Amino acid sequence: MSTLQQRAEEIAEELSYLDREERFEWIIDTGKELKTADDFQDHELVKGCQSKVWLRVWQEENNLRIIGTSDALLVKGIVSLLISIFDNATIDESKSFDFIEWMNKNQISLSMQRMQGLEGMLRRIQG
Amino acid sequence: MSTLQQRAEEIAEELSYLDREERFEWIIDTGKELKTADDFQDHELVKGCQSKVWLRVWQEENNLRIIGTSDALLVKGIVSLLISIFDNATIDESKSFDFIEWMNKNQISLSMQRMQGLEGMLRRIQG
Amino acid sequence: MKQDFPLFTHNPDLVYLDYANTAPKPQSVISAVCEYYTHYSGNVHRANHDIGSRADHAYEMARMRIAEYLGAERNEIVFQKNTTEAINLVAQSFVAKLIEPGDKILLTGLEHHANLVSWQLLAARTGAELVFSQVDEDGCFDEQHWLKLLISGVRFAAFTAVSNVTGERFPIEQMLAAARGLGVPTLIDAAQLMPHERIDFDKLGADFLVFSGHKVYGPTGVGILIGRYELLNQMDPWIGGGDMIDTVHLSSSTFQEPPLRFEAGTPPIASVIGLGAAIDYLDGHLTETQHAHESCMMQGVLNALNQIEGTRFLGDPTSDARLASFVIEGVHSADLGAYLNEKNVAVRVGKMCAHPLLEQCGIDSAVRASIGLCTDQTDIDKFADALTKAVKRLR
Amino acid sequence: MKQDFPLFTHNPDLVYLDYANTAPKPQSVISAVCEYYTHYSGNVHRANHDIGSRADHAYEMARMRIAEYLGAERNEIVFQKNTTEAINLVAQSFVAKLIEPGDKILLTGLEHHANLVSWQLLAARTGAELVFSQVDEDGCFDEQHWLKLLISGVRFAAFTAVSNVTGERFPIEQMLAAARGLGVPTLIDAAQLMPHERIDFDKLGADFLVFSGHKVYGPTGVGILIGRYELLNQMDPWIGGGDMIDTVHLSSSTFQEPPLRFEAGTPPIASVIGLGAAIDYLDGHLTETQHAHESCMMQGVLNALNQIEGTRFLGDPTSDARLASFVIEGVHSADLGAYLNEKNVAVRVGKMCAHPLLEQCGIDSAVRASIGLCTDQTDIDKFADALTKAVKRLR
Ligand SMILES: Cc1ncc(COP(=O)(O)O)c(C=O)c1O
Ligand SMILES: Cc1ncc(COP(=O)(O)O)c(C=O)c1O
Repeated sequence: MSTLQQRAEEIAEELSYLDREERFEWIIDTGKELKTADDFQDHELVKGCQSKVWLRVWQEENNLRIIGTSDALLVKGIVSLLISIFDNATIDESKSFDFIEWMNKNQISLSMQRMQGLEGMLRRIQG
Repeated sequence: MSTLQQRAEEIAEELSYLDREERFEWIIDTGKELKTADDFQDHELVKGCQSKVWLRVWQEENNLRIIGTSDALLVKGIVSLLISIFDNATIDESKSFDFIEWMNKNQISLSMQRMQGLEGMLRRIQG
Repeated sequence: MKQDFPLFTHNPDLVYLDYANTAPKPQSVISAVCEYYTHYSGNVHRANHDIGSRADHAYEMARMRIAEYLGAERNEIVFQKNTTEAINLVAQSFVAKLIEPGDKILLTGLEHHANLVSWQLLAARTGAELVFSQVDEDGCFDEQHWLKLLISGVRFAAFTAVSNVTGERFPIEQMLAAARGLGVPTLIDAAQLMPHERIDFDKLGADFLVFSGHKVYGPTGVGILIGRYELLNQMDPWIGGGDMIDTVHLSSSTFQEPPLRFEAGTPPIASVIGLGAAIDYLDGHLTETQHAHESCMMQGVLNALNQIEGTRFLGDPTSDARLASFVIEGVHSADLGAYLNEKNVAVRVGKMCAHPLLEQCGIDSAVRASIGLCTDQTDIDKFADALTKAVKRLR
Repeated sequence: MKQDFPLFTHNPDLVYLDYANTAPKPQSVISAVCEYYTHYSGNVHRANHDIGSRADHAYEMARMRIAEYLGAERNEIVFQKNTTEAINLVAQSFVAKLIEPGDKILLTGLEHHANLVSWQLLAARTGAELVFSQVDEDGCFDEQHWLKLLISGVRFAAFTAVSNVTGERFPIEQMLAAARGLGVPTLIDAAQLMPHERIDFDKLGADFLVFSGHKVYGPTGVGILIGRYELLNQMDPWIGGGDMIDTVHLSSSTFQEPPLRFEAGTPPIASVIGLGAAIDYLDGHLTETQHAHESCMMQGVLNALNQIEGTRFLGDPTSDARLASFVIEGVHSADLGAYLNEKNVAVRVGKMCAHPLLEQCGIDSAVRASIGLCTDQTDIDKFADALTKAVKRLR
């Protein structure tokens, strides 16, 4: 199974062929495609202002498992991205990965990063 | 007897021969020369911060009478100037004279004008 | 007008429809701020030298300028940090003294948090009760209900002049007349009124009026409280420190006269000076023609929105408002905002600091488009275009 | 260094010896402020579009930068209007809750009004008693007396790190250790310390520390409160409005976590961003070399004053201070200040917002010369020259 770092690099490679607008469209599509559970509980709701995000984070052996969703498409895209990168990662891997920096490097727009809730999501995932 | 306006113009004429530095020295000298009473009362003290000013303002018939002094030389100079202009003026004359504007026109420095207390002095004189 | 605003010359593609949040600044305002910092960055009220005198002079000239523009006296203008702080000052220093436990303070259901949470804090401290005029089914102010509550006996009434969510302009003239008739003192939150309308404080007859510099094309960090001098003079200071005292002893102090009494510590000098320039700019540009132009631009915004099926407005934006808040069926507001942003169209998304109102409308998050001095037809066209695309893509 | 400061390039003859009042601003600070207004003048905490996101990012980066420089956590940095407001916040939101009538708050006899009147207002509200360590006959802090009062039982201790009148630097490390030992929470007024000395909040061990942007070469309109997070988190907000709440209902609200809980309404965004740049400048220039240079310049100021017969200092300026307050026999301080100003030398005249101290010294009004980053030998020479002339002419 690939490491977190490898998965992040694969996605970065995919993104590298896209311009800013296409990246944005890519996130929308990613959001549209996200399949997830529909039995989220209240305590799985991550505090955010403009949209609702549910994240279920648990451990299997030493690995992090994540599923999640949102009522907003773009946020769903971000959740999907988080899952692609962090799901099945080891706890250590996950803790040492700087998602914000990764977004910067891959030029995912600042306002996307600053959407309320992202910090909260990362806190749920990385502790 | 000359009017307030005439007296103000005479002083302005005198000042017009002086440069900024000389004007400043002129005010010091004016302060040094001011003769005044020495029996001022507490209620004649004008609120100000850095120096003390006493003003005695009363009416004789329809004319304003003023004497005053300060513990600071420069303020004494200003008091002297006020007296030269306002003493013996009619109430109406005095009320309609804009001393601050006169100072501006005669380029008496802004910080001199803004010395705490000048507003208070003018209020005592002009009501 | 955009050429006066560096924000637009530096971001030529920007379609800024978020004036109600904070307004761009004309060059004259930025220059006034820079001029202070580059030429005479002294402190005020302690004029011992020319640098300080010039700062003091500019600071007090700005006060004078604002007083003139607003039909108030110089010593009725108090500089605070923002609208929020100004309202809190009135609550804590004026209203607190009036209140006996159980006394009522009248608000409306359309207030910005600034004019709500401040009163909640006061209520918690004093035992005052807050009463709210209801919002009718269209999301509009219910004047009859407000009058009924007013007549039923309240100690103070605070209300916005223009709602930051629905854009509705309240009938403040009538409301103030009614309150005056009953001897109820009043505060007007004019944060959203001031950028679009000239007012005369004296004629208006309010006791207190507040607004923010940053929403009237001025700098951040300064808000204005205008208060009738007679009332300001009854108020104790709320914040203690330098410049607001007359004499200080270890055990007690006596206070300066208003407005200095309420301007403790070094004030936001550069922002006040910049605000003076902003008021000059407003004075020059808030003309009849501009008013008609803004009405026309707003109509453009509404037309664009009405093109979209499933648009629902909060309140009634057809009443010559300067902003419209809305939701679009099947499109999340956050997505819509983000998509518009991607197309360089800046709008506001969220609860607009008016949670109770949004809750009542059963809406989690709305989008708000607000216009201002520089809004032009290009902005409207680009907005309409981006909106259509967004809805197609996001639904 | 003067070439970095437009105030000096525009006023080449200016001898600015009033740093302790407010400091000049380097170009980098002015540019940071202008950059915000010209390129991305959006509001913060409501990032729905790029303009807002950039503003929010810059605002929070400034917070981060200040936290790093000061050895604090990001969420321990609260932006207020100035030092004065920051002290009042601690008084009203933290200390007020601790106080039972009769409880003592320990101050010193050397406080600026900001750190005095705020406590008087609190005392009036809560029935607290203010106790003051005495000033010894040299006008110096009496540590023994302060310790005695501390041990006698106080609820809170607030003290300045450096007196704005005498320039004395208090032994704050020892004072804080003693207070911690007794479990007495503390506030340090670092308004005069920060421009001259690096500190580490975490190592220092104070509970609260405050200072002003405008005295550390930053913009007006912003002050900093640093508080231990655990204490900030216990504090109720003092000002209510937008941005500081989490959920709002008509009847009540829940509040954001610190620091946002204490930053109600639109903050002084441009000033905060400028302050970040000022901290960068300080970080780059407050070196050992600079420290030695300032000591040397200060010695120059003292030498000039000691040349004059009848000079009397307030406190003991030989203790490596950065300012000296003095009176000169037979010359009124106001005259001296005005004369120096006429020679382009800017000093402070008055009671320096420390009436009780001046009163105790039996002085109505003093002159203060204070130095800073840009003070150089030319300044000192011109000061000495103007001083000699002034005394000759005014006596
Ligand atoms: C020691 C001290 N504390 C507090 C202050 C007040 O600072 P501000 O006016 O910025 O609130 C000053 C400024 O003069 C000061 O010197
Ligand atoms: C109606 C109204 N009142 C008050 C405020 C608060 O203004 P500030 O954030 O400048 O304190 C706003 C700003 O959003 C507003 O729209």
